Amino acid sequence: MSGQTKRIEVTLETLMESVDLAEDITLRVADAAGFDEEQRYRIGMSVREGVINAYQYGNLQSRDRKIFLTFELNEDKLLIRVLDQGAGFLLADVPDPLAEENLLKTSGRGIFLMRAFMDEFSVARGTNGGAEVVMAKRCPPARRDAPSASQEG
Amino acid sequence: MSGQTKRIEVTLETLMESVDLAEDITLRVADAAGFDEEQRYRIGMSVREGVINAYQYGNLQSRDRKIFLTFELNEDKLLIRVLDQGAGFLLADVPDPLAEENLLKTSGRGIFLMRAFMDEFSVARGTNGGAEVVMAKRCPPARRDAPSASQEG
Amino acid sequence: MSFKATAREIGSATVMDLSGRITLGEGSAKLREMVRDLLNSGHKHIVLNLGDITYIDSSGIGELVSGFTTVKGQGGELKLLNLTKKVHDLLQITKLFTVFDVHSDEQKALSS
Amino acid sequence: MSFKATAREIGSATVMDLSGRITLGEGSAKLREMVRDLLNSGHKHIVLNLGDITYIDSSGIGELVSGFTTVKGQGGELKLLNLTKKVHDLLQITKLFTVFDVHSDEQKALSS
Ligand SMILES: Nc1ncnc2c1ncn2[C@@H]1O[C@H](COP(=O)(O)OP(=O)(O)O)[C@@H](O)[C@H]1O
Ligand SMILES: Nc1ncnc2c1ncn2[C@@H]1O[C@H](COP(=O)(O)OP(=O)(O)O)[C@@H](O)[C@H]1O
Repeated sequence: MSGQTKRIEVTLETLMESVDLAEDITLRVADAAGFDEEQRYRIGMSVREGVINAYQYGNLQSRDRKIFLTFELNEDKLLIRVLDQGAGFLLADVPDPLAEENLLKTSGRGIFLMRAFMDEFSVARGTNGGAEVVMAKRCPPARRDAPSASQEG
Repeated sequence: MSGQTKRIEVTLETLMESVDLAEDITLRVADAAGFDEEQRYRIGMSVREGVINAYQYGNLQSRDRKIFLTFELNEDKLLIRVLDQGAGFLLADVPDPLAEENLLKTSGRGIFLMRAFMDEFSVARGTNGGAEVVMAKRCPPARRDAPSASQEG
Repeated sequence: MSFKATAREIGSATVMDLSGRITLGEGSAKLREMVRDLLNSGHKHIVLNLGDITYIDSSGIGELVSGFTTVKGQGGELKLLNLTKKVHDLLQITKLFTVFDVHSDEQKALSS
Repeated sequence: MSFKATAREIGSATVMDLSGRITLGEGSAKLREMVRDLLNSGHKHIVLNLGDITYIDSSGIGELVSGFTTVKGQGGELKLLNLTKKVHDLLQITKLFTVFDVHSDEQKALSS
């Protein structure tokens, strides 16, 4: 691995099968970056959840919108962006799935899992207006303890 | 599979490791497209050879140039483009590796293999001036016989 | 590995041996149908053996919650058996571990 | 699976059991060094056992040709043993099958 940042960009269509494809490409990239199986699983799941949201909520399953997945790897971390062409959203509007009244909800755990599984997580507004989920995993993996569910970001 | 064309775009850096990554992503895409192991191998090898050339000859191993890999899948075929940011080249200038005087050369078989392993093969000039290798495999695979080394395209 | 389910009737209970992935577009929808079919045919005591489930995403978690509350709402019970470490961790961090009726011994799951 | 090589001396010949991939950036460079080292240490009768080689790209083919001509140029011989179907097909379409000295029986490769 050189000191420079390595960058891979993938443009996917708004299709259900893009979810699995994005996850598999992520696992491949995370493997090459030296993450162990447990970390690869968490990174892959986070991208999966991000792409599902881009597919469902951002791009509203519309085929003429794209999902942009970007990997940036440097010595410190693997940074991943999932950008869609939707209206964007605010993290503050997302209910806490751990709240007593939400525990038995059948959805609402995607963002929570990304936060728990990644070291950095935030949502920005993409240059095109869509939601851009930005998440990072420290590299080489430093955190081997149980996933924390802290709500920073 | 719907009747529409599915499109995946991958932008890779001019790095040796992009070669394996491109091949692995191709194998994944070809698998989802329903190609059997033998066809996946041929498609993967062809992309490998195309990306090696983009890395070596097109982008001259320069990190500030990119390699653009595009997949287009429809009911008829999987179309793959490998575009670099080099000076381009003419197929007519490429020596025939099967010619007696070239048989013991230690290089010059990449394009030959792409032609042998894919159903369509051509080289265009990309919009940015670089070489764009365009190749396609019929889908579902119709040709199960031994690879032919015909020089069409 | 795709989602698979096979049923075993043990006394008044149905043990569903599940394998593969419970994810959006794969196992989630099948799991929902499965639970619905069981309820429609009068099977209200359901044990989901997750020992061979390799992966669950947020959609899969949602489907387990949905199955749990639906079965309960019809006066039955849905229990989870043999969680792998990955699934255990998922239920732990989502605080669902104590919501579900989780077992690691089939006999005890059936008799509890 | 990455490239690996182990040597066996049999009489005046060296059998190299190769496994993995012979590709640009992986096995190709190692194969070149290996052949060079063998020649430098006076081993001119080389049998490359390709039975466990899973994959060869154009760079790997070039490296086999290079090894073949280099060894021959120094009065030795380089033989290929146990081609898989994939490698066999590659040498066939590139018209190298009849250029190389190819064997499917180690005894015969050693005694020929
Ligand atoms: N890319 C996105 N674009 C717009 N809204 C989004 C996006 N991602 C998430 N959201 C909003 O955040 C909510 C929570 O998402 P999430 O935690 O993944 O749970 P779920 O997808 O199960 O609803 C969604 O219901 C949606 O309202
Ligand atoms: N992307 C490219 N840009 C410029 N020249 C190229 C490109 N791809 C191939 N070539 C030219 O075509 C020749 C033959 O390529 P190839 O058949 O792949 O064999 P090899 O890579 O072993 O030389 C190269 O030596 C190079 O001159």
